[in-house]
Amino acid sequence: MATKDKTMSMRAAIAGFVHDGDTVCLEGFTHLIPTAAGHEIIRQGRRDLTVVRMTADIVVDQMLAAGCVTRLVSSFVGNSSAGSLGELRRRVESADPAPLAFEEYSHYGMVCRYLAGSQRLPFYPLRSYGGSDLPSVNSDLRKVTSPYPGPDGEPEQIYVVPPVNPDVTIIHAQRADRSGNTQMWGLTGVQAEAVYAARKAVVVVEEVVADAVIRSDPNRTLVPAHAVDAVVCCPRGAHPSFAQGYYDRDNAFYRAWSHISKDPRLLQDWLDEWVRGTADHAEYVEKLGAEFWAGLAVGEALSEPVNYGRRL
Amino acid sequence: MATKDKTMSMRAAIAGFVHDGDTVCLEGFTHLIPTAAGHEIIRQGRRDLTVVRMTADIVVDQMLAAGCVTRLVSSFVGNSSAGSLGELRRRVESADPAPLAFEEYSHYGMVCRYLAGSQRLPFYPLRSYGGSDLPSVNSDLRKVTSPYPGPDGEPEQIYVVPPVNPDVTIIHAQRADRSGNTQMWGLTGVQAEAVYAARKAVVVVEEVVADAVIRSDPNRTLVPAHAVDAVVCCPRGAHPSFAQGYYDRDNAFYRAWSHISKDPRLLQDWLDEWVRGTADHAEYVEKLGAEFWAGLAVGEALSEPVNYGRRL
Amino acid sequence: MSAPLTSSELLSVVASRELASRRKVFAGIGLPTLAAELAHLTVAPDIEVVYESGVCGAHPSRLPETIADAVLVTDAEAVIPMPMLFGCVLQGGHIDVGFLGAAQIDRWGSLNTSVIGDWGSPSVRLPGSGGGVEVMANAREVFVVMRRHNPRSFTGELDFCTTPGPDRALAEGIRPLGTGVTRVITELGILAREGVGEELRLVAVHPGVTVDRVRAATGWDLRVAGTVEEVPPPTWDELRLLREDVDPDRVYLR
Amino acid sequence: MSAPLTSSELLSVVASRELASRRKVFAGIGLPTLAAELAHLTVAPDIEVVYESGVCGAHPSRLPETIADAVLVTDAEAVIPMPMLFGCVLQGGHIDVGFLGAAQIDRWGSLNTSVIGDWGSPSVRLPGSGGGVEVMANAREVFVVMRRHNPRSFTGELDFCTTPGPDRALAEGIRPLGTGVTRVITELGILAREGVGEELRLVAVHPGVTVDRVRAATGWDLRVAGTVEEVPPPTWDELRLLREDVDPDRVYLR
Repeated sequence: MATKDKTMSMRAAIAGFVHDGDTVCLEGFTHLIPTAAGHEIIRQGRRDLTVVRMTADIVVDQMLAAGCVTRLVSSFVGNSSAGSLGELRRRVESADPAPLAFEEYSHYGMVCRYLAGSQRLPFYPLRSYGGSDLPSVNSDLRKVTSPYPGPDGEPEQIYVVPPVNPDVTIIHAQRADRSGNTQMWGLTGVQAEAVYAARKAVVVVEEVVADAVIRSDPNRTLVPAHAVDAVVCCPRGAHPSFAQGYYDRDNAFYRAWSHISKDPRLLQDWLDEWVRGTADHAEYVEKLGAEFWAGLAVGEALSEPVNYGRRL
Repeated sequence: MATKDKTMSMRAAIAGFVHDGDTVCLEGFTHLIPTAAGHEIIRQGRRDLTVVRMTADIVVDQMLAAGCVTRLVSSFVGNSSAGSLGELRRRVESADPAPLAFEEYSHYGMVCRYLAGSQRLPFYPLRSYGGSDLPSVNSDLRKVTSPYPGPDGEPEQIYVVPPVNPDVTIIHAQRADRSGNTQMWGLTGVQAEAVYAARKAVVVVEEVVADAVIRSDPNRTLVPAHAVDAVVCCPRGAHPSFAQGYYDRDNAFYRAWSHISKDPRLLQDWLDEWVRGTADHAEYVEKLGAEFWAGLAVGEALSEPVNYGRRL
Repeated sequence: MSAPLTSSELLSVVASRELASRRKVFAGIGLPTLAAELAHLTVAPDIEVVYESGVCGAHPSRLPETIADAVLVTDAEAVIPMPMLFGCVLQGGHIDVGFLGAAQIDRWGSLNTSVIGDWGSPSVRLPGSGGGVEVMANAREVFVVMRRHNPRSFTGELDFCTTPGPDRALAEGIRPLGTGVTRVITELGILAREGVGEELRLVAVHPGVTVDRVRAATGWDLRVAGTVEEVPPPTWDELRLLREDVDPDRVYLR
Repeated sequence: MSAPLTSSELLSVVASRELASRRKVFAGIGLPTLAAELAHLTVAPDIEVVYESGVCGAHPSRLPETIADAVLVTDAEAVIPMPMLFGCVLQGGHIDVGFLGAAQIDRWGSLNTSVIGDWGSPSVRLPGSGGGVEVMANAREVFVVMRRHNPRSFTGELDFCTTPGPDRALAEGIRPLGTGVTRVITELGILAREGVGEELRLVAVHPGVTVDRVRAATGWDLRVAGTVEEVPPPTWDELRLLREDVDPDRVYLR
């Protein structure tokens, strides 16, 4: 009923909701990756973070290189299909410049951790991990015996994962209203569950829109306002990832990252120039230039409207 | 890639997918109740069905009165807020004219049975039932000990429910394409999970639309074609329930049902006239008349389109 | 405005006052809706109602007749599916207050909505839990509105415990999130209970109702607060808002 | 069409043939996409591809560059969230064939995608499971495409078993849905395995490849089928479709 204005700057949101030592979840499966939020975490020099993210990719490599992260919980640590994450490999393979604690899962294991966290369950069962070496390096992968007989009439065992409840979850979305009713389309991943699993949630959006836009299509609201603590308007904040209908993926940068991240010096220079050397994401966007953004522009493919009906 | 035409008449769908002795799930939480499918089950005289439905309401009372059902799995057996289900009460209270086996759950218990069924899990945990008498009358409500310590460091127990895997799930939706990509809006309940939990699935829709309509908004597709076996076009098939944006709820009939169902003779007369006495749902709709339907007509409240984008 | 006060109006007004300072309310339709709407206009401007049908942030053009009324959906801020509603919102711990009704309540606030008589061959088959079990287990507190206050409804022993309060859950070693029933609002007055291990106590009576009358209408030896307040009757403002703004068509107030 | 046959083209064509009569395929991007698209045009007109990003029934205007490419979403029939994709579609048992790759594979078709060396201090940290563990546990069968066929990749003992085949799962008392890896397609030929308890066997070699060469390139004592077929080279039609219709921009074929 009440509409509370939760909009704030990225600087204020990171200052207010991400603290040294926190467990920070950044979600977005290739699409809508909250890169700009990661950059602001780097700018503000957070330390000792545990990062939770299914696909630890470029933004995680950057946060690692900036010294923000001591622990990583993930199910895929690679630069998409474009190559390696240089800093992550140095941290894991050589503890260079510092060791990285790593909790390894599979994708669905991570999904189930969010499901358990969001549903306040002590565990979530899944038909994975039987015979895998993962439980030998991750003692949180455990088994439960079903209280119902299995298909052969004998007791049946199944693996379970524990809940994850991040201190804060940060996601990127196409649009929200001021109070945080958040609409996403295209690949929607596990963002809603990651938000509900968290103690606090920050939603970064391409656009803050009028209440009437959101309310014209309530089924499109994947994250309701009651689960959101801050709304940050940050256009193009998912670059080099993409926002369906807003701008395309910067595949060239993904390919370039394997090269940049391979050399610690190159990587630090990149951070100095593009993250530490920019005041905020607006400056980063401007620095990339209008011509660059024109290259990622997309055309129009509008959804057909549906009728919600109105009582006559 | 391929588009398989799965459209068929309601008669063919019920004949092909509902057999005597089957476990039949009818879902739709107040909204989009597959009433017309229930009526066709009555017309075809199915026997010995187990009906699975969270809110067993008018359509279930009708199927009970027609002698189709010997077992009911449900979490709410009432005529909405409008009163009682006469036949259900006679069956349960007096075994009149025959006993009814009843498996009683709570709403979330039913939701979790669908979740377990759709995810092929041996059980699904939920924080319900502690201290309830329900486990004393439903031996499928069991407990599991979490392999992780509870908040107090001690072992933690939690209730679980078993999966439900209906022989067939029938749902009603606003629209689908010929191959079964199904779009719903408004209250969407647990229909997608009920479909995935079933061996076969029948989707009844207000409209079969062109592929291009569905494909203009793929996030609106809550049930993908790969989970659907039959598509039945049956306008106004949810009456007396409603279809958001198509027609409103017939509240007068809900109120009338308490009166009709209270008297077995009145109830059988009603079935004779409106179900057994009509060849199909089109005749039922016609019999209700144009003036009646005008009273349930709704106005327009269109969703704002979103842009999915197109590569330039 | 000179029409006589109805029982629905009285219960709605009293319930609305209890929502002061509460934020997120889980509601079925009927009196809870009226109470929440009135509270929004009076003591709890920031209140958010989540409906058991999955509607969040409703802006209905008319007063809804059911929790699934189409007017709740059109112009709403969000409509969420059942697994998310019950799993993330309710079990996830986002609800401050849930409203429940019942055929029977006991001194600990446990509820029966299943049967009168024996479960296997009941004299009356009631609708059952719906989401009641989940509301009790997961909302921070639960308000119960009972129109009829008599010894069969306020019973020493439930015919069947559909919806257990936390005391019963804890006895089985299950720890619910909330404190169970904290307020019972009836035609005679208000019973309250602060937490686990505590029985419902009579804390207030409506004007003209005696403590003895409430005790006689209660099927157990009802505890009574040191000071039993008199419930202030609905103010002119409360009644006006209820009759003119919240339910002008008298969908519920009839 | 006279350009020389590349390794990608060969593997794509061979993989596409193996999809004959298969229906629902779970695919990451790259060669599996090419194989599925080509199969659709040749041996499996009814094939349906579900992408690990959640896209079902894609109709891309261009060949996608990743499994999450925006062109897969626009005009798709459905896009489903991760819990439904992994929970209902994959674990629910809807997938006939899953495609996987790996750094190492053993004779039972178990895979390592985590590390070379010791997990705690690896010489190479690889990306890890992604959804590989789930594909192996839940797809009816799994096809593996391995460009490099040498004893370090086809190893007697995995450095780490990320993704166990059903034999390893059963040894722990966990019963997977499918049969695990049934086909391994490499630059040298095709290994096959029909079910639980069976090792991979060499069933076919590319023209000019000897059985001895494959044995020497395999890090365990490779079983060989009674009759080792020669893989028919890509036909003119297959190559034309692949080069002109499936990947005219040579996103993957370069």
